[in-house]
Amino acid sequence: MRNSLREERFSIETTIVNILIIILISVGVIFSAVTALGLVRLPDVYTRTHAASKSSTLGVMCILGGTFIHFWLLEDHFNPQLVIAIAFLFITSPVAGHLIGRASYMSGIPLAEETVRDDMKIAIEKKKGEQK
Amino acid sequence: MEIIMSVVIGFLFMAAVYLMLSKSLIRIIIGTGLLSHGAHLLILTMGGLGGTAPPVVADGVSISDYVDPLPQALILTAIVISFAVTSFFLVLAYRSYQELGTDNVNLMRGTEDND
Amino acid sequence: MINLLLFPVLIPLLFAAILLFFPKNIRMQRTFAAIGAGLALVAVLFLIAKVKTDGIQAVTLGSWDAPFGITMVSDLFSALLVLSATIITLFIIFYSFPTIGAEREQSFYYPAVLFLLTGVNGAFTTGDIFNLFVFFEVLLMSSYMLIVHGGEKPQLRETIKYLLVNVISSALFVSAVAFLYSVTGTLNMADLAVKIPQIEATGILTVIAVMFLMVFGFKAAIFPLYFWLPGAYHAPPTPILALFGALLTKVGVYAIMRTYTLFFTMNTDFTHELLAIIAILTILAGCIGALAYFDVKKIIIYNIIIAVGVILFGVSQLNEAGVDGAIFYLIHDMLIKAALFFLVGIVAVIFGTSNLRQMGGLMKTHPFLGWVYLITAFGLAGIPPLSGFPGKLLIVQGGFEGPHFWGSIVVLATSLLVLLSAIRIFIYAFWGEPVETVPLKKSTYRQMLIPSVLLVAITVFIGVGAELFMPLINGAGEVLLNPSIYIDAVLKE
Amino acid sequence: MMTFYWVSLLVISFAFSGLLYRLVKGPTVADRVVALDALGVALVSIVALLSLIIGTEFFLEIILLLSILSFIGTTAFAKFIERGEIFDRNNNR
Amino acid sequence: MRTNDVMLQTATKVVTFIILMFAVHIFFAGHYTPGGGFVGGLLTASAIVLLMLAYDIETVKKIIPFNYVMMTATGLLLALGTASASIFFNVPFFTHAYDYFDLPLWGKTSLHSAALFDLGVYLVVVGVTMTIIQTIGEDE
Amino acid sequence: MSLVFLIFLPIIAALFIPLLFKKIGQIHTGWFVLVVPVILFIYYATLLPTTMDGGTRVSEFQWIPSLDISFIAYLDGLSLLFSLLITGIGSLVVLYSVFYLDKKREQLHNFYVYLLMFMTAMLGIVQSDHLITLYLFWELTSISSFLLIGYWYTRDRSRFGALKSMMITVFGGLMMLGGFVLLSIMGNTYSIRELISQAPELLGHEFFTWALVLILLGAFTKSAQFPFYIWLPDAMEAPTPVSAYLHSATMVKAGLYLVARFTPIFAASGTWVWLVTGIGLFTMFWGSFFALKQKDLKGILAFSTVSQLGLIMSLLGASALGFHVEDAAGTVFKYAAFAAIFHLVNHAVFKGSLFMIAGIVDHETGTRDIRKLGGLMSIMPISFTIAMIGSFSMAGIPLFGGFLSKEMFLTAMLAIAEFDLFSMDVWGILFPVLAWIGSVFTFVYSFYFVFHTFAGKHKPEELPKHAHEAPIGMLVSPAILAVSVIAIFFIPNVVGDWLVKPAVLAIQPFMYSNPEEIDIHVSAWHGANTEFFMTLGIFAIGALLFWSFRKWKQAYDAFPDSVSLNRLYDSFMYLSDGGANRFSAVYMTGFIRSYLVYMFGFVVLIVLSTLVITDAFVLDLSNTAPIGIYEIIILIALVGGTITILAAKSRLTAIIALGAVGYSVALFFVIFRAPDLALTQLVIETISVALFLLAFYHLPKVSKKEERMGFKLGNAAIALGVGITMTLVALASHSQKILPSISEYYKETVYSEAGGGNIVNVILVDYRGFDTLFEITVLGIAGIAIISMIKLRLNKKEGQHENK
Repeated sequence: MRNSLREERFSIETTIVNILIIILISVGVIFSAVTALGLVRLPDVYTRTHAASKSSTLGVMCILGGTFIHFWLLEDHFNPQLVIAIAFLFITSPVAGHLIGRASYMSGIPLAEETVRDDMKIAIEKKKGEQK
Repeated sequence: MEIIMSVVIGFLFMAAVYLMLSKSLIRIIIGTGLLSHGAHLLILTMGGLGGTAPPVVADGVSISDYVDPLPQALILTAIVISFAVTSFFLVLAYRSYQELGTDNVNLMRGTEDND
Repeated sequence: MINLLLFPVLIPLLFAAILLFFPKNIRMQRTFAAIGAGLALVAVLFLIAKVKTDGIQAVTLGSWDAPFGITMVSDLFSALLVLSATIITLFIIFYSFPTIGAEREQSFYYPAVLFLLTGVNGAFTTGDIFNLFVFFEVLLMSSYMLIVHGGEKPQLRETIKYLLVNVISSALFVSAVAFLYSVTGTLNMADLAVKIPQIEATGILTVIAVMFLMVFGFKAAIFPLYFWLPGAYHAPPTPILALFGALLTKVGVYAIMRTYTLFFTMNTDFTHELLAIIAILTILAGCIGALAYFDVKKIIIYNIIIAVGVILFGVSQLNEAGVDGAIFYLIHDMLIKAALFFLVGIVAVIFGTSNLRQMGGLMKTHPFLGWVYLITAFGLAGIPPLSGFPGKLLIVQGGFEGPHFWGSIVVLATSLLVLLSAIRIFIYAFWGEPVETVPLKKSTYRQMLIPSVLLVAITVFIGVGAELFMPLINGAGEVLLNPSIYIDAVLKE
Repeated sequence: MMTFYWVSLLVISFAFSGLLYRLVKGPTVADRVVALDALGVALVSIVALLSLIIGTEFFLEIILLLSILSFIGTTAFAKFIERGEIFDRNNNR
Repeated sequence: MRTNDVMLQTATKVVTFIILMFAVHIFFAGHYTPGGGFVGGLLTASAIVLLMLAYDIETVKKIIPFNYVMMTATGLLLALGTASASIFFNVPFFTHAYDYFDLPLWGKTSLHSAALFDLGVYLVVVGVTMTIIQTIGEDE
Repeated sequence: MSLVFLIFLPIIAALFIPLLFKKIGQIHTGWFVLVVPVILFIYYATLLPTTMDGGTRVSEFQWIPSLDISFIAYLDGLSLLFSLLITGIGSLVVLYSVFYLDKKREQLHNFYVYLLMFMTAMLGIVQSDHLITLYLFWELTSISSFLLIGYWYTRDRSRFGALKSMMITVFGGLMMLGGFVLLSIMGNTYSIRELISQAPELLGHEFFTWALVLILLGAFTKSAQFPFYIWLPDAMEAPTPVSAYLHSATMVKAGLYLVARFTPIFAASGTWVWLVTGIGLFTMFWGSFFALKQKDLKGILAFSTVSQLGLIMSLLGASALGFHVEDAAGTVFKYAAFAAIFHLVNHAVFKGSLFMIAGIVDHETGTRDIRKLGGLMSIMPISFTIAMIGSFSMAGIPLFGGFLSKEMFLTAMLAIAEFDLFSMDVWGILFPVLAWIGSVFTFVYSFYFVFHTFAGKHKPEELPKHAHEAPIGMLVSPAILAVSVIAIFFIPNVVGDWLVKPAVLAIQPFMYSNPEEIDIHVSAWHGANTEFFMTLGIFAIGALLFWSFRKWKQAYDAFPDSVSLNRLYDSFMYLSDGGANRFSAVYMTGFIRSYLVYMFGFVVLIVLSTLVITDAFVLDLSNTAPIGIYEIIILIALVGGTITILAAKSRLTAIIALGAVGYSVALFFVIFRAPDLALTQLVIETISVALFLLAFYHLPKVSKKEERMGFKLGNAAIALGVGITMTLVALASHSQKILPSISEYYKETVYSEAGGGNIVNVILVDYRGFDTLFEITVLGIAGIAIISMIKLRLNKKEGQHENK
């Protein structure tokens, strides 16, 4: 009932907003799909972490942005939690990715055969040398 | 949908029972977890999956097509209780391993010393 | 006071919560626990007086009318059970002072006991099937805590089994409630009693009734769902064992009695016949166990199972004698089991073991204990004029009047086996050549003996003065046999 | 518009099953944790789309909650993999 | 080898604040929108858990010096007390009261005794969850 | 004085015994005790004239009026006779015990308390008109007998005998209770008098035969009839005064009393006659035959008691035949009841004296083994005389009371043989034959008892003690009894008029209305009829057998111990502990898996069969929600997660998969519009996973050892059964949603009356807030449970039985 009233009055704006939402969500969905692809196809845990933490964060932020705009502009419901959620994901995802990566390395999971460089190894040995 | 849900619930119960019959305590505890999932979904299914609106009434407006709120309230209570039991069970497993040195329930027979 | 019937549930809860604030102060723990149970006892006495004069008490919590809110109902049956449970708990608290040990007392022992009482009283009082589940969980959670309290090896081992079985039964309970809700659309017991007769498709209701029987059967330890019980009850120390033996299975029995008289009466030919068969098998299975072990605790533990069978057999007859007998026997059994556990607890302490073969000659050193035990044993076997007799007589009569002639014969014949198992303890522990005993402080012995003797005195009084209780028992049985009284009181039409 | 949401949901669901494959397959525990983390994030997307489809704002709370939980969960798993325990009694010792 | 948790700790400072705010919000929103004391309590607990993950148990104990058992007991008493208030008016147990008030600054607010009950739930949940996690975490 | 309170006089007196024993140690407690039976005896004797006129006395005390249970003391001829026996012989036994039991060494307070308790119980049995209180006293006799047999409780034989007697008599008592309850259901009353008055109506009732058999079980066990007699020989472990009192004169006669009392109710049934007469007669033969195998003096007496009880029992059975013939008062069956009662009196008198003598022999020589005894005639002349009187009376020799009743017994048995009801004409001839053989052996063992003890060669070297005559006080009681034995022979009709005839009236109430109508005159000589020649035969053959006893003694070895009834009891007792233990060990394995298999198997079996039997399965597809694609996807995730758990080799995988399942469930909650549930499920799931990880840090790796394939298949079958059950019941329940849910009410009132918007939350804190209050209680308990579990660790060594 409320929707229909509003749609009549701001039909052009609505269309624009809808296009915005479609763009945001499409981008988000594509990134998410890429994440999945990455997680399935990439060879070792480190590369998969890469896929999971970066593209998926971006993907979900876009989708949340779209949702936020939908509710804010179309349904007139300003939802601060969505904003906070976006900020939250922005802060935490990289940290989480970092933690998993480091944990995997520390627990001795081997790198993929294609790996060319291992800086961490050098750093750790250096530190160990210092401790001795 | 209810038909499919019933089958899935049966499947959950089956998996839970299978796990509970194994000898590893961990698998048993996981089995109890599955069992409570099955039971909760069962309440939901038995309440009917029909409604289209969450059971939240906005300012004086009433829509007739809310889903049945009562099963949800029951599930909520059941979830909390099974959480309490699961935590207890986990700690129990942990303590038993400390004292008895095994997580194999077949080794926890209990000797019938006084017969 | 329309809330009077809630007091036996709320007072223990209140005191248990208060006790959480100072776990290390043993003196305060003891005092508050005793006061809590004592106040609850006072409340129940008032409640019984009120129920006796004014009829069934019902309160719709939160002022929401009956089928919608939760209703707590106190008829004579539930009030009597609440009374027995509270008395027993009070005695167990006293018995715990000398026996349970300072470490346990400082680790939330008394709060757990009071929480258990809350759960038990609540389960006896509630008029809502899902609320019954919640109260079951309260008492189960406290029982988990108590059974493992102290963390000895057998305790841990048996708690796993106990917990697992009860988790399963809880899941089944929730499922059964879900099925019931699906078919009838309500959770209030009185409302169920109104709605179930309106349903013509009794088939599915019978299935649900059987499921509930299984669910409560897990708790009540019916055949063949009792396997968890002997081991689990054997593990904890005596006061906890007494608490369990007296109260826990009885809640299951109560639930079966309530549901099978109030609303699952649509297909009695099937359900109650099944109940009678299961009851008889339970008695037999219990007898085998009671005779099989030479362990004082185990013998009494298996007697719990026998009693459950006897009571359920009475209920399954669904006639006045059977139901009255079941109620009488239920109350008798709660008290006498607690008393017996107290006594064998003392015996076990004196000998430092619960193995019957390593005992003997206690009659020389502790004759008084011997006599008290003997009286209790005869009471257990249903020898008149002790408390087991009127109940058993009525149950047997109910069986003869109903269709279960052979069931009554089995009940009678197994009384002999009950007697044998109980007398065996007397013959081995009290008679025979004296063996070496563990030195025990006189004051400790007296502290253990006094609550035991008082409890035995109560059971003897119930038997000898049965006339004083029969009006109450009859009143309780009347409600069970005429569900309309209950329904009218709850739905207030 | 609805069709678009539906299609999006479908795509994410497929992505979701891809992540599930990784969760099931492993091969190392770390892989599974990564998958679980990504699953949490994908769940957030699914819930967002679902609330668009159902047209109710009541699920939006879940979004923030999910992201919080997914973060805590991942952190806990990471610490578990790395140190074998989750909490340190005292870091300074 | 010990690794430092600088990155985690820095993020935690911000994130914990967000979680706590959200927990309070969800607690108060409970009566009208999804949420309530239970979820609020669990969220609060998870915020503390996050702190424990990032720092260590001793430090967190110093920051939040609660005895969680007492918190549980307080919550229980609060919930029980709220429900029992009706006993003194001789109306059925658990009968709630609510009314709308005009508070300065706040505007028109509904005060519902159910909120107090919910606070009890909240305290119990936080208390128990933290009790469990802390005791297991501290055990050697 | 109210009769009913007199019953309780002994037990009330018993309360003071321990006090007297402790305070006044120098006087033998027995003297105080003696007062009680003497007073009672005198009082009951004053009632004799009442019953001789056919009068009765009734006195009632209500115990549980709601259940219609009361103590009713009803004194008619039969009751009074028994009451006199109980108090009379009781007095003599107490007197005897004063000398028999040493006041310093024995726990006299216990002994006399038991004895007085028994006296009350026995008076209660014979005077109760109420079935339930009769049963009460009945069990009380079993208990006091148990305590008395186990009086020297450190001896193994005593404990064994005590338990045996209690098991058998309590078993009978319980069966009898069953019969009583059946009777009360049939007649709608507990009063024996009222039941007797409606005896003809009871006859056709479906429970009639059952009640009969059950009550007879009670009587037979108590009166040591075949095959239940086995407890009686073992009961001889009791002190001799007890054997004299309980196990010959009174308690064992309770069964006879019961049969006599219920004859008017059951006599109309042929089963009754057959069972009572047949079992009685066979017992008589069996007991007399095996009495000769015994080596123990008291053992011989025990078997002789069994035999004599059988004799009386068969007479009571024969008396029931009086109900089956026209004009019974004119037939010879009228003698049967008279003879039964008469012999009962005789037996009480002579057996009491014989037991006392056996006790004296034991007391003075230190042994009761008949192989070691002999030649005591000259050392203990008075004892010998008394023993001879008793034995001759038992053997049925003229000049002693036993002769008269033996003659009447033979008469009655001969009459049965000629009687042609219930096809007795075919088997009837067996009755006099068995009776005669039994009598012969009775003759032999009577002689065996007295002459092997007192005649022959004295063997002082085999006796533990130097034998000498007993103190005079100990001889008083048996002497009184011996005198009575002779007196009865000379004044049988006085005894008959005063005691026997009023009792016969109670057994055969339809035949007479007054004791005086009973037209029986006992005389020692009644012509040279069949009975007379039979008696002569008994003497001749008996004497022959006795003299040649040494030669045919070996014949008893043909009866091996292994097939005896005692063995049956022993193997029952073995079954009840060792056997039960083994049996129980078969299924009480201690493995949680076995228990779960039983339980799940049972639940599945019962629920599924109920589903089939009640035809409850209905599938209705109309009322279902539509199926969406994304729901299917989540379903696949859920199922996939579950399968991962099942297949998981590493526990971490299993936990993560469990998390995934939990999250899928949360998604279901989202889809099915349950935001609160979704929120809670998500948080709980996360915290649970964290807890899993916390606890698992300490747990070992999942062991690599695989379970056996058979186990796995069994598990899978059970699991599948549970799954199928749940699915089927769920489908059936959903398809039969018959009544509307109560939740419409919540939707309507949540805003207006509860002042909230979120229905689920309002239900939780308001409509069903009570649930929530206790739900958080559960949480709270879990919290303290976990703390105490982790913090409290008691060491097993110091703690199990708290004996510090």
